[in-house]
Amino acid sequence: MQTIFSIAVDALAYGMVLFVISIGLSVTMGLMRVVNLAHGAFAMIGGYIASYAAHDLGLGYAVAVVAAVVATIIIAIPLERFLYRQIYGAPELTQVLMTIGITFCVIGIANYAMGPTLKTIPLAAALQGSADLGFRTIPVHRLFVILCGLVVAVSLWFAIDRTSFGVKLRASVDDAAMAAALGVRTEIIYAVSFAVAVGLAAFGGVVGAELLPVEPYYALRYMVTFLVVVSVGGAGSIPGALIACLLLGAIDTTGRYLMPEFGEFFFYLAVIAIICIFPRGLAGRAK
Amino acid sequence: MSPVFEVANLRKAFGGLAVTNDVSLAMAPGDRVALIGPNGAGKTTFVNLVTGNLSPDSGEVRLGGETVTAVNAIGRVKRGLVRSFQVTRLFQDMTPAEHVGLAILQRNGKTRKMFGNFLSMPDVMAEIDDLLGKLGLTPLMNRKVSEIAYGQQRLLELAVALALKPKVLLLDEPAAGVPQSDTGRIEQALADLPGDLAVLMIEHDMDLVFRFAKRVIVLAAGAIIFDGLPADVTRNARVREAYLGNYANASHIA
Amino acid sequence: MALVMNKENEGLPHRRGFVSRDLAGIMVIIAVAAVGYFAFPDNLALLTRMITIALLVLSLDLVTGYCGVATLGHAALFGSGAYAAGILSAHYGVNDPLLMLLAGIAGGAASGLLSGAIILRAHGLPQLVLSIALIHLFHEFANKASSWTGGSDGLSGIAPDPIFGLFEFDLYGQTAFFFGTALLLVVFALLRLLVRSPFGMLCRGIRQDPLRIRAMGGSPKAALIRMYVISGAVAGVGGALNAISTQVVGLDSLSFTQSAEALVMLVLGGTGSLFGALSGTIIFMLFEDYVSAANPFHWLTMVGALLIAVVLFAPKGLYGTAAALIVRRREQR
Amino acid sequence: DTIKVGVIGPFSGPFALQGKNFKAGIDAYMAVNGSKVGNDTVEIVYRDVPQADPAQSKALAQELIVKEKVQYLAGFYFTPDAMAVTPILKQGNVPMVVMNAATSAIVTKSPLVVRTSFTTWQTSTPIAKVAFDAGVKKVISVVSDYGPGIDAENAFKTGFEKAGGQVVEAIRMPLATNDFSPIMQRIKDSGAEGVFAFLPSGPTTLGFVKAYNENGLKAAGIKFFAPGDLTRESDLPALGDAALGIQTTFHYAVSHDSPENKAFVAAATKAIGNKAELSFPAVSAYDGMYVIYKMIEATGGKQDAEKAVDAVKGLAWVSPRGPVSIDPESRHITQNIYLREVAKTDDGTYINKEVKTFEKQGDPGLAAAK
Amino acid sequence: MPAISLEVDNLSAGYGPTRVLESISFSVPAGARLAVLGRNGMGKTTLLATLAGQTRRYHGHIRLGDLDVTAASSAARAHKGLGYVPQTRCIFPTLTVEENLFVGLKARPKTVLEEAYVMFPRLKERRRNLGNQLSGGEQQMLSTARTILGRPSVLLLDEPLEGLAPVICEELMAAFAELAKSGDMTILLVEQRIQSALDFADQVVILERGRLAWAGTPTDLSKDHEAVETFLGVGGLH
Ligand SMILES: Nc1ncnc2c1ncn2[C@@H]1O[C@H](COP(=O)(O)OP(=O)(O)OP(=O)(O)O)[C@@H](O)[C@H]1O
Ligand SMILES: Nc1ncnc2c1ncn2[C@@H]1O[C@H](COP(=O)(O)OP(=O)(O)OP(=O)(O)O)[C@@H](O)[C@H]1O
Ligand SMILES: CC(C)C[C@H](N)C(=O)O
Ligand SMILES: [Mg+2]
Ligand SMILES: [Mg+2]
Repeated sequence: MQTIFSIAVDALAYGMVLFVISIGLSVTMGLMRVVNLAHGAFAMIGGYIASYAAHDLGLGYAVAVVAAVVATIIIAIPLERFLYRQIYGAPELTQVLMTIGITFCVIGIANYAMGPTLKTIPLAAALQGSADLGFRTIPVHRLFVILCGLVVAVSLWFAIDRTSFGVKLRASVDDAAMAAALGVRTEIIYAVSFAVAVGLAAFGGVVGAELLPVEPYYALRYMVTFLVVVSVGGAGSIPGALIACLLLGAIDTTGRYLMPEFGEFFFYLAVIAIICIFPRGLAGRAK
Repeated sequence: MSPVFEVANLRKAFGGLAVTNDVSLAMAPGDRVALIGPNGAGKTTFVNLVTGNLSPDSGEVRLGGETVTAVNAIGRVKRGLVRSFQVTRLFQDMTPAEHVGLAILQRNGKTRKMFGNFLSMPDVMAEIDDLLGKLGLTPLMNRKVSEIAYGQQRLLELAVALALKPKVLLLDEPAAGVPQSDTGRIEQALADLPGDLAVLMIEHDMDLVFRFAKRVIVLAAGAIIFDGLPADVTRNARVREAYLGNYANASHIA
Repeated sequence: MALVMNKENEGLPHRRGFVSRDLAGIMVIIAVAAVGYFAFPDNLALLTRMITIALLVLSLDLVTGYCGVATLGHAALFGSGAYAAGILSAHYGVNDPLLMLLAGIAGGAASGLLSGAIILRAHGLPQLVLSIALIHLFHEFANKASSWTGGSDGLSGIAPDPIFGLFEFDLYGQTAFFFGTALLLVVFALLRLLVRSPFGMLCRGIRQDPLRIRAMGGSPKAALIRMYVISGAVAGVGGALNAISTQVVGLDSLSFTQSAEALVMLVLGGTGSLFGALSGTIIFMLFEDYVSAANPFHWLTMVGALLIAVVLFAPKGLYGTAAALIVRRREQR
Repeated sequence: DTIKVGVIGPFSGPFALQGKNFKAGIDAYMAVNGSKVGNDTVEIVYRDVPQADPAQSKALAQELIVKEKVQYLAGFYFTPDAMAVTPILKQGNVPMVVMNAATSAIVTKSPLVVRTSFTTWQTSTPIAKVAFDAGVKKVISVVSDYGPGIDAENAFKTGFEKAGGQVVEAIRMPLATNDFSPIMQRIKDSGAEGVFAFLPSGPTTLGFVKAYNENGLKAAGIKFFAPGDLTRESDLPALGDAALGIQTTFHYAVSHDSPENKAFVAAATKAIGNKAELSFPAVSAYDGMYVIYKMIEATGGKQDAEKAVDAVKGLAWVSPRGPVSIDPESRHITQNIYLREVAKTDDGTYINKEVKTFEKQGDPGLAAAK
Repeated sequence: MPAISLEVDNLSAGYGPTRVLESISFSVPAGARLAVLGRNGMGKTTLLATLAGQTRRYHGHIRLGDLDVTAASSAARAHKGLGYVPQTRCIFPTLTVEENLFVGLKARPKTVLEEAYVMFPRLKERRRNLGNQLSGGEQQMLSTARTILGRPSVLLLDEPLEGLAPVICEELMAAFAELAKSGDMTILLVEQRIQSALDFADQVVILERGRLAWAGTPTDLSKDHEAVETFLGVGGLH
């Protein structure tokens, strides 16, 4: 019994980490319809900046997180302006090509600038150590990530479903030309959404770094994971992404506990089963 | 004559909205029926149910006496039930010639052939030429669909349906977006259809409806409220109120 | 004055154009192979490798370019072919290259059937993810079945006999190169016929609007699965050639990386055209080979820059954009 | 004349750090010993195989032999890459010096293969004795599910059971595991007193070690044993305090205390640029170059693979890692394996501190395969 | 002489390399109702799309009131008072009816959605449905309502009657006439039902192969049988 609880806690924590790291991709991919394989690259940039701020500049954890998010967005602005703007509405494969190209460049540059070794982000004192849940202990940091995940989920859902910005964003994505003809300044909408997505990527990269450590190949290593959880949830759906992360987190965790040697099989079989049953993802809407 | 096409007690609801509410009708070979009704009455839905693109909540569809309710859309096409789409659905980077060619090959069961080409099949080419010529599309036959105007795409939509040589043809607003100058071509094409073909046409252009139809069915809120001769429909008060408006007053009916 | 109606008297399309392009295509392949042979006589192994990958990319083009199936798992077909050919030789001692080739084709086609049956259950992004899941399963399976596949150490002990008992697969790679070129020519010629056959046209239609095809009485699913099997056979030819020419099969041949790389090459050249697939492969691999030899530590950055540049300046892929330019030139005359 | 040596390794991609170490070791050797052997000048030609890719490895090897006319092949980080090249050595008349690939069987694939690195069997066997001597009788083995991991599992199990201990469970987990919490739960539930782990050096080791601490295994007194891949020097700064006290056995620690090693580290640091990036592949490359130089000497610069290999059979010298020799039978390196413990030095850096030496260890893996 | 609200000067435009419109010039006074006629594929849609800023322009000028909007983006033109109802309707498929309308509001308060519902009660019934679940006619209503909600001063209508029931067509044409009169709205109407168009308009232009082939009043046109025959291909009007 205790073991079951224990696994459940691990599953929840892992699912939430997945959620925080990949939700930004759900925004770019589901809402802006850009298959942004460079999502991990932005997460990684965030991680590097936070690591640099905390290690080399000696800033506190909170400051480092904010600095990482802000700086990553600043780095992303010219990329949006000159590269991403060219591929909005382009065929998926073109987007894949461009964003893989960006990823490669970011990896190369990170490797050159930061070296090939692992980078860590020292946690704030309050997030270190473990909390006692009664039947087991759990790293405080994981609780923090769970909280972050919930906050991000609720605020994103609100922004997209309930605000006029959200409506305009979805309209621009459905038919940019028509939205513009109705007076929606699509470039601004896109730029802001992109900034949000990149900010979320950076945030996820930083708070998830305990599990997915920052190194130059981060961007490629976890690309598939991000892509999978977002699509299983149904790209663009915040609740869908949340459910998918929790579900896949649970399957992965239990699978790894019960039969670690078949861990991959469980995970990917589950992915195939879910998509065969829900061909548009768990919460995907018809196009 | 026994009906080639029959629907019995068809029902379909989306959420709480009954879009098709106990519809039954039958068509004999050679029928020319117009299905009219207010926007959102359920006409397109009816076509989707009949063709198997949607599955009904209850009811039956019969083709040539055989119940096809359980047959999928493809099977129904193969049994001679063909439709056109209200919003054109064409292959953007293929040419009209290829569209019609593909339809003919599909009809002949030749699309499994992995060698050869329709350009080398004189019979197919002749048929393409003939069909596109009738609809005035010959000059455009080798242009990509994405480059031809919407009205011409509508004509091509019809050409594709005709190329399948159906027994029952369902046309969803074939003339919408086609200018008056060209509706003539559509009418001519319809007039040239084999006499034993049953045609059901949805259309909001009443001039065309009255020139074409030998029988008019009016659908409102998912139910048939009128089924009879064109001459009678303009006199039906319910139809006038729900659908025709002042059209009935004008002396359009020749 | 280029008003659109000025083409009114255009007659029926002509076949001559196609046939002459086929011949041209074959001539081009032969010419490129000859240039490769004489320019890099000491580097035939690399050229052979290019041919194997070209077969994979061609096979990918069949489903992605012609049928619109998004897949990042196509190496499953390639790898299955490679393992089928390799296992035949390493475990059963059947070393005839032609038999190994047949095994590769069968293996590729079988896994094409399996992949197709699964991948075709979704569209767009979920489809892409299905393919990713599938390639991971294949990879994991091959890793687990190490008594057959050698696992992560690779399947070694493949020893193909000389072709027709005459031409040995030697260190200089001549035999492998000519064998590969011959295979590529045959495959290319067959595919040219295929893509504009009635079946090929049906597939193009399916790519654009499967629902329309259904309304015409065609079954997209059945057609796509057939195409997947054909594609598997082509990838299997590539896989078998890989096993025969390198005499090892590694897990990488059924990896996500290999699949993704193939897709990148295809899009780089231009989807939906056999020449696009070929040129994408050649350009990417030459670029990779050249840059990684010149500066291994930074080649990734440069490849990235190449991909970005292609999207910016040749959005239809290198071949696709060039072809479009030529067509436009011709039209303006 | 110029004698070319072709080196194949991962110089880009996720394993670029390993390739960088190859290059650092080679550069260091040539900086110390010059690039001349007799009248011949040694020239290195690098070829990049970013990830395990035997087909590419073979194509490049062929190119090196046919086009670049190299007389020696060296490098090979991954086993399949090395395996792929063995069939052409004879025809190419080229010896191959393996500078990393750690599966025992490689040397059996061709008589022209010499290995100056280690095998996973070699480094994982002694730790079994360490564990048993530390009073641990029940151990759970946790390894990455691929060739080297399975080798490690078998090596440990064989050694530990021979010593009288019991491996209560053997878990293989996928290489791409991000979250190790469930594994830690398994370890706890198994009732083992110690855990033997093999993960290839790199990012995942960090998560594993952290999970070991954070899930309370360390606190519960479950001891941790591993071969040295898990505490590669370049990963240590990231592992930080979490790794303190972890015991590993390995053939080389950058902190090894000997004049040979001091000289090597100085030269290799200069070559690699940043001492923190230096780790085990560098020393294998350094020694590999030693072997190649010896071969060149023995053949007088002429291309004669057989003679070259014969010349180094039984060769013994003092490497930066300690005294080593080439076993004439297997052509694999016989060397000391050290028990090390992760420690923090006065200047705040982390090292693998050698605490015990197992002398003259051969490769038990080959024997096990028979 | 009323102020000019839309002026087109020597405009050429098309798609990529294909030029469709050739040197078109005309001007429309404020409050006018201009019918744009022409056979299939003659460039009517292209003309409206170019005015709305959606196709490639090669040269020429477009003025909206006193402003030169030639270089302005589509969105900027919308904010300057241009409203466009495209022929293909362009409903946002994943937005609900209400959200679709909302996009057209520009800065107006949400409460004015009622205006649209008064004009098309059908939309109110379906307001929670997604755009792609609507019937063809409902989509047409939504497209028109959405643009009108933005209170444009110049309204471009591309075949707004297509797919609508006759009774709705009548109501809609009456509503357009009302808007033009009371709302000081200038309307450009492309319509295949020539009679409806002529009943509505006070000016007519005819496009023939991308050029302006004829201009005048509806009365002129009904007298000019030759023009009707050659440009519209219909044998006389009734
Ligand atoms: N998938 C769906 N979900 C919910 N409602 C739907 C769906 N499809 C259609 N409807 C609704 O059902 C009703 C009937 O639609 P249908 O398309 O059949 O109308 P129609 O008679 O063809 O109208 P029109 O003449 O405007 O084309 C409409 O009100 C439409 O909004
Ligand atoms: N995207 C496009 N690319 C190239 N040419 C196009 C494109 N769209 C339209 N055309 C061409 O421009 C010409 C004018 O088309 P347009 O749609 O403006 O005609 P229209 O007068 O609105 O016709 P309709 O009455 O059928 O709607 C047509 O000949 C068409 O072939
Ligand atoms: C443990 C690693 C150093 C082993 C190496 N990757 C090999 O394939 O042999
Ligand atoms: Mg309809
Ligand atoms: Mg138009």
